[in-house]
Amino acid sequence: MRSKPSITTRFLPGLITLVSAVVLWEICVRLFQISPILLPSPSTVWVEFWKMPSFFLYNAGVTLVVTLAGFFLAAVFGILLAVVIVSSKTLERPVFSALVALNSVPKVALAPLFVVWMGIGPEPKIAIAVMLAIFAIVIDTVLGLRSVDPDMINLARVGRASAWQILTKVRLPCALPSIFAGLKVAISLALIGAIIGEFVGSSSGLGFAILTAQGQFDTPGLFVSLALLIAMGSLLFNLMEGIERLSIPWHTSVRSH
Amino acid sequence: MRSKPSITTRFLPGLITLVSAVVLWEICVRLFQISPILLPSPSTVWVEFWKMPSFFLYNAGVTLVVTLAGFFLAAVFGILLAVVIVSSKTLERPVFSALVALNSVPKVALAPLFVVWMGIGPEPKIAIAVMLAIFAIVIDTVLGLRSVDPDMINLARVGRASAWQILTKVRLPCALPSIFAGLKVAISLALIGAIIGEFVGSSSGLGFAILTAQGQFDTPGLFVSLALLIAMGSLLFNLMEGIERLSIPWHTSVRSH
Amino acid sequence: QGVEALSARMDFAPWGVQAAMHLAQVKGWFKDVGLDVDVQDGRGSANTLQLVNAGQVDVGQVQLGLVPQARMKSATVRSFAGFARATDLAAVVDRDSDYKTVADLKGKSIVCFAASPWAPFIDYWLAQGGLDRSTVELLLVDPAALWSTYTTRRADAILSTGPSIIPPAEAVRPSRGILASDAGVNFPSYGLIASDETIEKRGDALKALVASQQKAWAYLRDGNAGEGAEAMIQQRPTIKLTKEVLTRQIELTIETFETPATAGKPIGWQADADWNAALASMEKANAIPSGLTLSDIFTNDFIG
Amino acid sequence: MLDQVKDSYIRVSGVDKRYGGSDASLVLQDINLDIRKGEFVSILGPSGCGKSTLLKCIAGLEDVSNGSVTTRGLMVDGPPEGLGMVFQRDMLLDWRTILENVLFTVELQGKASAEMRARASAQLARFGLGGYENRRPWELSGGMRQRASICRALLTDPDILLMDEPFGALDAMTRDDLNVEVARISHETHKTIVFITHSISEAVFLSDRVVILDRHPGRIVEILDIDLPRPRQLSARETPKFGHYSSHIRQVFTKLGIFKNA
Amino acid sequence: MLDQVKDSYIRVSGVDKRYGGSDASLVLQDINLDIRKGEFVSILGPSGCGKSTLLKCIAGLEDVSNGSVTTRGLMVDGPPEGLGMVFQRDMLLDWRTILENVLFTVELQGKASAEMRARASAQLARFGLGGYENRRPWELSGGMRQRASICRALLTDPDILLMDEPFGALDAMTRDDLNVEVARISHETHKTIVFITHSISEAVFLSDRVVILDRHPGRIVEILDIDLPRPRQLSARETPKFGHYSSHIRQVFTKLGIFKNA
Ligand SMILES: Nc1ncnc2c1ncn2[C@@H]1O[C@H](COP(=O)(O)OP(=O)(O)OP(=O)(O)O)[C@@H](O)[C@H]1O
Ligand SMILES: Nc1ncnc2c1ncn2[C@@H]1O[C@H](COP(=O)(O)OP(=O)(O)OP(=O)(O)O)[C@@H](O)[C@H]1O
Ligand SMILES: Cc1ncc(C[n+]2csc(CCO)c2C)c(N)n1
Ligand SMILES: [Mg+2]
Ligand SMILES: [Mg+2]
Repeated sequence: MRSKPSITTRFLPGLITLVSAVVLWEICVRLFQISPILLPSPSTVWVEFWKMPSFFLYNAGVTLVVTLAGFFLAAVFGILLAVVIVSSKTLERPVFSALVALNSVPKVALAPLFVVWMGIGPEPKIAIAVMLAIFAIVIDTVLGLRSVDPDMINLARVGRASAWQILTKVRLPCALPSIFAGLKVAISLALIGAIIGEFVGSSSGLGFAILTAQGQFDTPGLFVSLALLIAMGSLLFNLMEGIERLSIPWHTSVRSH
Repeated sequence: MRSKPSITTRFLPGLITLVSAVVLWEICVRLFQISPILLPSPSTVWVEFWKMPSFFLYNAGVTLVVTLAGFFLAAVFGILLAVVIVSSKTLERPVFSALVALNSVPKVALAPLFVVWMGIGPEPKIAIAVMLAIFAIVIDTVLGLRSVDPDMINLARVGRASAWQILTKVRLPCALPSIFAGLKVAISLALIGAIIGEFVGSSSGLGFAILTAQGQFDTPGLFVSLALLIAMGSLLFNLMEGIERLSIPWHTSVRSH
Repeated sequence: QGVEALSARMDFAPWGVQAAMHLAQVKGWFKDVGLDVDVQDGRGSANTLQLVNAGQVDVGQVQLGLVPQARMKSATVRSFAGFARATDLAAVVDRDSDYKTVADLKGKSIVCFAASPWAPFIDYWLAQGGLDRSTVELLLVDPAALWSTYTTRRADAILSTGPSIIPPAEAVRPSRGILASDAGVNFPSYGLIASDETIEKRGDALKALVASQQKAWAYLRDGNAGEGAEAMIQQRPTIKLTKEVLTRQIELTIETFETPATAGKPIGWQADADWNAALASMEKANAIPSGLTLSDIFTNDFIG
Repeated sequence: MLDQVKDSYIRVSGVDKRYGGSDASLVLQDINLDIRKGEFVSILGPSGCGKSTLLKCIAGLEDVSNGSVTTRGLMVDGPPEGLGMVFQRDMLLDWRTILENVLFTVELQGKASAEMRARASAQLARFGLGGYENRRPWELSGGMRQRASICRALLTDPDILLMDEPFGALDAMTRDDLNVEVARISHETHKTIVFITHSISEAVFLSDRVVILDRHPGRIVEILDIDLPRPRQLSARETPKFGHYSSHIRQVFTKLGIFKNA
Repeated sequence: MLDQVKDSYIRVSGVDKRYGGSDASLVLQDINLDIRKGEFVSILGPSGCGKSTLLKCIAGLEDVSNGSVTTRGLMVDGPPEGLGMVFQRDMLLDWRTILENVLFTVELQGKASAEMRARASAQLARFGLGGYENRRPWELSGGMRQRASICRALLTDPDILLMDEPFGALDAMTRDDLNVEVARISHETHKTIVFITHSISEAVFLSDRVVILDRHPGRIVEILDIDLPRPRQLSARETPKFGHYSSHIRQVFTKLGIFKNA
């Protein structure tokens, strides 16, 4: 019975939150005279950004590319693995066990080994982004694929649908809402993965910018990178939500919302 | 139409995979004579563990406690936040925006701030575990809470259910399968969060053991910690799956599986 | 005669110890010796050593004291030049505090990072002052958190290197170092490493690199530290480097160049005596077992 | 006007209903209906004419686009007290056993008790579901599910009962039995009942009045008073008066040209 | 034996069915049924007796616990070719429009084409759903959804058609119309049709044979040949013979004591 919210009403509250958080932060920093080396004020961060806008934007771009590549690969392989898990009784446990094992290893610990094995190109960063993002996609897709009403499968079987058709025409569409939940979690994790990768070995990207800023005790510079990360993360997440809305207008979670 | 798999058939394939992976790895390392500083063989790792079993087990215990504490808090607050998001149109966007922003910041980058704010007790570790794990729970719980058939809500409304009753007696039970998907992702992330927390500042736990090993080129020692992490992660995940099976035997994803 | 490509990875984010590399780059001294050197920032000496060992980079500039440990763990890297031949590891404390020796830190908090070259020596070092982990508060934090922990006075001392920490601390917490060697921890500092394979096959390139570095360090030593700082700032325009800090770091680094055993020898030349002393203190600290051969650790073959 | 409101237990006045925005087509148009306390009103109409929508408007589950609905003189803007509803789909909760499903509404109202459980079990048995108390919804056939959902609505003993094709999935004999049961309940407990059905004879048999709807948009074409003595036996269906009512309704529908030229 | 198999288009022999493990109670017991090509067989029985289960066994959607099912002489162990089915629940896919839903099975079989779309549209119009092609399932009423699902089953023009209470949610008039439509289809296309219904008159009107089931466990109590001339008009329902068949079935059910002492 709710009417559809317009773009403004959708994003205004978020924006207001953001702005008030920033203002509050500025006031606190000034009031308590917090040293900029500990916590710089938003205005300091803003000024810092405009000292080298192209540097920050370039590095943000580098991180964005790694994030998207990692996310994309995680989406493709994650959904693929979920399909394998759901389709094959034989492969289910092995694949799942391997995945859980892989996911239990903190990538931060593995990252140095990755660099040792793969060098310092974009590959280890993408690999880390993929590894971090893929798990949520697999788990959510598996849930989605398994939550199909058995009679819907029966409907397709009566139409003599092939296993492939049951997958693409019944299971996957049914699983889309779950898949999107996984993708929304994954896009954030891919971003974090990219940064972790850049921490370990890279000479560009926001992860690199953060590290060098840390090395110089340049807290304002560090915060510029963090702010850009927040902006990027929010943008990517909202983008995913938009795609979700366009892709599954038929689902209760979108309809009733 | 499938019969219920016994415990053995459930875990045997996973175990077989594990064992064959380990054997393959041993063979490769021996065949290509890979130096243990690059990639130690499983037998080396095994021997390494038995040099100081109590050291490793103690640190694993420390990490386990932090992980469980973080996971528990993330579950409680994650489900709570999801409920807030679904219940309140006013709070929805602000809470969501804040959460997405928080989730976009790599916790590793915040390390210096964490140590300064919270010292190096267990608090920052638990905080990082919570921050890493909570997002998946919120996203999946929100999906679950929103996917309820509108007529089920109507049924409860006709019974003049309070908002609280609609939540606890309709929305939450309906959302359980999704919530469990979130929890399964979260338990892994809580473990990773605990390790990251220990990286940031700690003198015990597997994260600490990993760092120490890294600093001393003790790759076998590093791998003992990683192996323990894998064991812990797999155990926790399978535990969650078990709880899921017991909690939602009625759901298609469990029934048909 | 073409130029030969060579990748050289530093220890950490840019700081004074790396000045000779950047200066050689700016002055064209690499080109002069027929090299095209790619100078990379690093993520810690240990990490750089791993990368050299794995063949991902050709040369590393790291804390050489790590080499014996790595060698024990079956790494195949050796040092082929040692510049900062005296120990620079130090416990950095407030300049006007009255801490003079390890023993003075009783009951105080000390911060370090777990993967630090300091880590294996901490217990031995504490023991020299009659202390142990129960009589001091030892905080092990991420390298990134090291600095803020010290400057916000959450710790009374920071276990690091004097030349890297003291200059930037000047502005926020004026400090001085208590050298690790005062308590018998003799730990050779910065120099260049390469894998056995590189040393065997690319001797000419390494020789050329050493030559360029000797020239650069000599130039810096002769009152031109400021130019080194400028070279770094020029090479790393996006990083907020401070000339004064860098200059001071370079100067302090150069102060660690001479040991009695290397007096009069060329820059980068390493003495058996220094290494024997180093190995002895490492053995005492249980960081390595005995029986390492010096030729596995370093070579002077490329010092011209 | 006020008197009328007081007189009528459920009052639907001038109700229009559209789904979606104001550009959507009308589903219900100018529905006016006064239902007295204790009355049994059936709603008959072609598939898709808006019967379920009307029932949801009365229950306060859908907002009306125009006009108003009152129950017991109070404006409806949410489900009123003492109202029970059987939905067209059975709406059993998968995570509850059949017995727990039947107890659902009672539980919501804090009235669950050992006695209630016993009553629920008895209710189930009366509806042919004895022995299925601890089964799960998916283990039941369509008709069994529907019966369970009727049990749920009856258990709270609501004052107003809205039933949306409650017997659609039941066989003729079971349906007859339940018709008798509903007639008994209506007669004995003086519940006000609004009943949607597709069966003309069921409507005539049960009702005090039959509301006939047409579609596109859904509107009332006739309200027929059924003047048959109560209590009614199944044999009442063989009386001429019954036949007269039935064929009258049939004629109305035929005149409306239901279906063929939809 | 072999001749019989050849003779019967669908053959159910000695079928028992239990859900779950072997300890579960019998749902169907010793069902034997031979259906000839082109025959129209209705299945009548009380709610929960196992009609849907039997249909699913014939469709190859449920394994039988005992006995066997063959279609066209071939053992059924999965849905056979050229079979269409209307499920008891409408099973429309929310992510498809109504037209796309109707085209679903056709699409599976790679037969989707512009011509098929046109046929689907025409089919929908014939079932009173013209103009709803581009709506989504949740925008339709229960009866409309059911009709859409019938359209879907018919569109592939199956040789064998299994229908599980296809008209349960339809009003009397629409139901009459569709009865005529189904009778026409059966007569003209010689489809073999197995039809589950709760309406005795519907069963008699449509069928060559009516199978009467009893429950606990589900078993055949009688197979009644309906010897009425074809094609049948709705007026056939007023003939004495029709009345005879209907009241015979009613008697059988009454004798079985359906429902009251379930
Ligand atoms: N959620 C909805 N969104 C849009 N249109 C709807 C919605 N629900 C119902 N309609 C439309 O409203 C009309 C009436 O629907 P309703 O369910 O009230 O019919 P009905 O009389 O109960 O039919 P039936 O006997 O088939 O159940 C139909 O044309 C339907 O398409
Ligand atoms: N999935 C299942 N698991 C366990 N029992 C089941 C299952 N499906 C059906 N049953 C049982 O099988 C019996 C027959 O069910 P079925 O759906 O075949 O009945 P039906 O004759 O179609 O009834 P209706 O007319 O109400 O649709 C019922 O007693 C039911 O409880
Ligand atoms: C053993 C050891 N510990 C800490 C540092 C610290 N450090 C490395 S780079 C850098 C930035 C200086 O501008 C700092 C503080 C070191 N070099 N060596
Ligand atoms: Mg309806
Ligand atoms: Mg059925």
